[in-house]
Amino acid sequence: MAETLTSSNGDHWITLEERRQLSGEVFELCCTRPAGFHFLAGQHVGLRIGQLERDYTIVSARQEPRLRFLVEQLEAGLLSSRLASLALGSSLEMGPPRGYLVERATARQRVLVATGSGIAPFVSMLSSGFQARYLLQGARRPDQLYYRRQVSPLVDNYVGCLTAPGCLAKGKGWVYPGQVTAYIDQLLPVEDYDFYLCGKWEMIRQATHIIDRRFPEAKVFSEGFY
Amino acid sequence: MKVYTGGGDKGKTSLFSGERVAKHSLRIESYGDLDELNSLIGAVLAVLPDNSQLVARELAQIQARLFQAGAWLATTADSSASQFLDPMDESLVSELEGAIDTLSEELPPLKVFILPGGHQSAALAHVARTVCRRCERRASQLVEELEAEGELDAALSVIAVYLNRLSDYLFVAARYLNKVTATQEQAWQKP
Amino acid sequence: MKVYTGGGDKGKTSLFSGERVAKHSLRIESYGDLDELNSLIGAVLAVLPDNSQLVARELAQIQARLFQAGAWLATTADSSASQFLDPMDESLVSELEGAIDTLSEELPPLKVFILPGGHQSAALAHVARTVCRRCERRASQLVEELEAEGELDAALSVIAVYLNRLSDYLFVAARYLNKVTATQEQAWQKP
Amino acid sequence: MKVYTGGGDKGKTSLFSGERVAKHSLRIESYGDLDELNSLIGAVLAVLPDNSQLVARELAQIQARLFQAGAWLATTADSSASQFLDPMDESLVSELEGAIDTLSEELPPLKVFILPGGHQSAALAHVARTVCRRCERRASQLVEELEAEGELDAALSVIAVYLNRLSDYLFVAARYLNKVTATQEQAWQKP
Ligand code: B12
Ligand code: B12
Ligand code: B12
Ligand SMILES: C[C@H]1O[C@@H](n2cnc3c(N)ncnc32)[C@H](O)[C@@H]1O
Ligand SMILES: C[C@H]1O[C@@H](n2cnc3c(N)ncnc32)[C@H](O)[C@@H]1O
Ligand SMILES: C[C@H]1O[C@@H](n2cnc3c(N)ncnc32)[C@H](O)[C@@H]1O
Ligand SMILES: [Mg+2]
Ligand SMILES: [Mg+2]
Ligand SMILES: [Mg+2]
Repeated sequence: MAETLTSSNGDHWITLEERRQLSGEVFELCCTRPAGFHFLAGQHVGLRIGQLERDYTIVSARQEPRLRFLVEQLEAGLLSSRLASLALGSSLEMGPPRGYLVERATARQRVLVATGSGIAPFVSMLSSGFQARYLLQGARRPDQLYYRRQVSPLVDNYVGCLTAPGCLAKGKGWVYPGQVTAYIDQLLPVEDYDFYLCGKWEMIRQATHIIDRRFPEAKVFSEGFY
Repeated sequence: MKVYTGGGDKGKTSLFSGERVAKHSLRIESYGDLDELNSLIGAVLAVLPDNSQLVARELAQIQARLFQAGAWLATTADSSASQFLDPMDESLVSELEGAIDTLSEELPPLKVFILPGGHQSAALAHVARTVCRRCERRASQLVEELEAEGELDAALSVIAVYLNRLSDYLFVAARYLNKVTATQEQAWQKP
Repeated sequence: MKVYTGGGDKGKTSLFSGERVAKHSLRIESYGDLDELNSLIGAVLAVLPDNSQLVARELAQIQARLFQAGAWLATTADSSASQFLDPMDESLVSELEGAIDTLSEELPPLKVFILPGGHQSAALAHVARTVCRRCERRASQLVEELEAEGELDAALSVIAVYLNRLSDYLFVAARYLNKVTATQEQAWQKP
Repeated sequence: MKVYTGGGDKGKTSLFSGERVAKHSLRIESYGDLDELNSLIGAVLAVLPDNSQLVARELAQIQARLFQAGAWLATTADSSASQFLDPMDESLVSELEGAIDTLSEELPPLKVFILPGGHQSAALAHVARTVCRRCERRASQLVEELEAEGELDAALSVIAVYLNRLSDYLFVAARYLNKVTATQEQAWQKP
């Protein structure tokens, strides 16, 4: 398994076919999928232009004919600004899929927790048929809950955790006004879970400590960034 | 790029298979000591004499094997995470036995204990040997504990045997490094 | 003036707060290992390349901090002896985080494990890193034990976090020492 | 003649007195750590400066004593195997005390802690010192355990005292090695 997913699955050239703006600072790239390219939902790949390389998580489902990536345009992000302006039809170099924030066999219910662009692996996982009891998606404002419409019907319980003041959106039962960590701490019912965490390490750190306290038997899988 | 994540600041940490365990749990002790051994092998490599490229290659290969072993120690039996790991089978033990035999052929037979030391690389190989034996003790304890609970993965038994052989490899390598540096080995003399 | 007093010849020894405890008690293990770590940092310093004065200063500062930590480990909670000790607060952790960030800026980002080794100073920094993690395991065990008995001094929780961060500092320092000595770092390659 | 016998592949091993015990039993831990200490003394010897022949001779003598101690640790009380062993008596302790006193005379008196380090040989002597203290902790634990079971051989109590004094010898030797290499020793400065 490790073999088929990394070493024998070497570098590929892919072509940019479409770019979709998801919010002011986040967009999605749709690219061709090379024949014989395999990945597990939740994995990321390195995208390269010249000397610049960065990891991007695949948001498409395993069975989709195209590869889609979530890109957050960072102020200092050299590659992300290149990707923001790259002409359609251009080629990109893509490394093998990596990472272990992927489906793990379990008898327990799953809780997925994402902040910001950390939603990416869960989009791929849920649209590939992965079962989860909860998805807690955190952001400042509602427009930053990327893929909310696509993923919320795919989980038993979807909660959008919004931190900007005044987000107590009227009548929207799925909104929680506060951080994902506060939700885990105060509202998540005590049951047997496995947690999948993706977002900034600071969120993962806090969430992990709360899980250690409230759900000491839980397994925790995480993938963080700065 | 930061390396610290802070997730372990309260005394618990994660296995590769996802469980949160105390930092002083036996699994963590086991691969923590393995990491110390791996680092000591790095220290041997840093002072290796030029005319021992064979040992250099073997030690680098051993470092890679120790990471392979570490990943297994970080994975509970029957966890789906083990599908991502490279198998730990008896061939790794034979690999080491071959290396021991090859180096031994260059050395005079021994019927006594030798004082650990000599060339700096040999001295550090002896330190690595004893830390390897400490790793073996932790592995042996872990194997016993897991066996009692019916949670022993076969990979761990292979790791214990691998470490047993590795300490013999490091003994022979230490003697070999003294030989190629023309350093006299000292037999233990009773008082 | 003799360094040996013989007071510990029967297996017991004194804490700074005065209690007589077994030499193999957990507190003594904890600061004994800390002393080993401190000595290993001394070994890194002894082979440090000239062009790493920043690391030299930081390591000396860390040695001083480890003595400060050792004194706290030798003092029971609520003992009047603690009035003689310098406080152990979170600012020591931030001090280290700042040092990690500064060194990290000089280094290419990392997404894989690296084989411990390289320049002799880097190799020993890796050994120190793993001994630091052993200290962290003992500290974590001591914190758990004292907490259960309601005898945990807040200084000890800070020490545990400090050690967690220190192992990350030593990792980054090892990489940095390889960089300034133009030593190639080796990524772990799976078989 | 092969060094590996495979007899310990299943986690048990033999004492000199013949009993099969778990590799992680306390006796094996004790002499395993002693072996690590012995190897570290070998590492000190490997980098010893030329003008310290006295220390060189003493360290070699200590290595031999550690083998003598190891054989006793591998022998249960009242076993007929002890007839093959050289006695472990208090004179070994006085031997060390004499060595400490001689080296101390060359050194300025000390009223503070010093940062472990300096010349590479001194730095490694400090590491050996702390590993010696780890050995002392294991020996102290073994003595306590055997005493409780009425199975304590007097040799083991001497070994514990010997290790206590040896750590003081290694402290003084480290200071001495810095002196003869004109390396400044650093007192611990509080923040
Ligand atoms: C077991 C383990 C160890 C073991 C041994 C691993 C082994 N195989 O022998 C030991 C104790 C040696 C170890 C050491 C360290 N580890 Co570690 N380790 C893990 C753990 C639990 C599993 C890794 C593993 O074995 N995967 C299985 C193999 C087959 O996977 P792989 O394909 O090689 O992919 C792994 C690497 O690419 C690695 N990786 C990915 N990104 C990064 C970034 C950095 C900086 C490093 C060092 C590694 C790393 O993680 C991948 C997935 O597990 C993970 C956390 C987790 N639950 O997954 C942390 C983890 C990878 N380790 C981490 C760190 C920080 C370290 C140390 C730097 C700690 C230290 N200060 O000493 C060292 C580095 C040692 C080195 N030489 O490079 C961090 C990396 C954080 C980050 N920035 O991304 C992780 C994610 C834990 C965490 N959340 O803090 N580790
Ligand atoms: C805890 C402790 C340690 C700890 C750590 C201390 C730390 N802060 O991290 C460790 C394990 C590292 C340690 C090591 C050693 N220690 Co110590 N340690 C102590 C202890 C229990 C408390 C010291 C302390 O932390 N005080 C708190 C701080 C804030 O106080 P301070 O203002 O710095 O003042 C201290 C120093 O000046 C020191 N000191 C005073 N005179 C001397 C003389 C010598 C030779 C040394 C090394 C230190 C020393 O003791 C003062 C009061 O505690 C004392 C005994 C006691 N109950 O007080 C022994 C004690 C100071 N240690 C002693 C010895 C011999 C050593 C070692 C040489 C043992 C060895 N062979 O390895 C080493 C030296 C290490 C070094 N690098 O210098 C002896 C000194 C005997 C003497 N001649 O005066 C003492 C008195 C114990 C004893 N009765 O035998 N030690
Ligand atoms: C205790 C012990 C140790 C202890 C310490 C011994 C001490 N005195 O401090 C420690 C942990 C250090 C040790 C280490 C090793 N040991 Co050992 N050890 C033993 C044991 C249990 C008793 C030895 C003893 O102390 N005898 C008492 C003294 C007074 O006897 P002696 O007159 O010196 O005679 C001994 C030596 O000549 C030695 N000896 C004889 N042939 C050989 C061959 C080799 C290669 C070596 C190293 C020694 C050796 O064994 C004699 C009888 O015990 C024996 C097995 C047994 N049950 O007897 C294994 C044994 C001698 N060890 C063995 C080995 C392989 C080693 C190591 C190489 C293991 C390693 N990979 O690290 C190292 C070598 C260390 C060195 N520096 O040379 C093997 C030798 C196999 C062989 N080819 O003959 C034995 C027979 C165990 C076995 N069945 O595998 N050992
Ligand atoms: C050479 C001798 O060392 C002892 N022995 C065997 N394995 C270990 C280990 N991992 N650590 C310490 N000692 C060990 C046994 O007594 C063996 O006979
Ligand atoms: C990098 C990995 O090392 C393990 N880990 C965390 N802290 C320690 C320690 N003090 N000693 C050994 N291993 C540790 C965890 O599994 C972590 O994820
Ligand atoms: C110098 C101080 O070190 C502590 N001490 C005494 N023996 C040991 C040992 N074997 N290991 C660690 N610490 C020890 C005691 O507290 C002593 O006072
Ligand atoms: Mg063996
Ligand atoms: Mg850590
Ligand atoms: Mg003492």
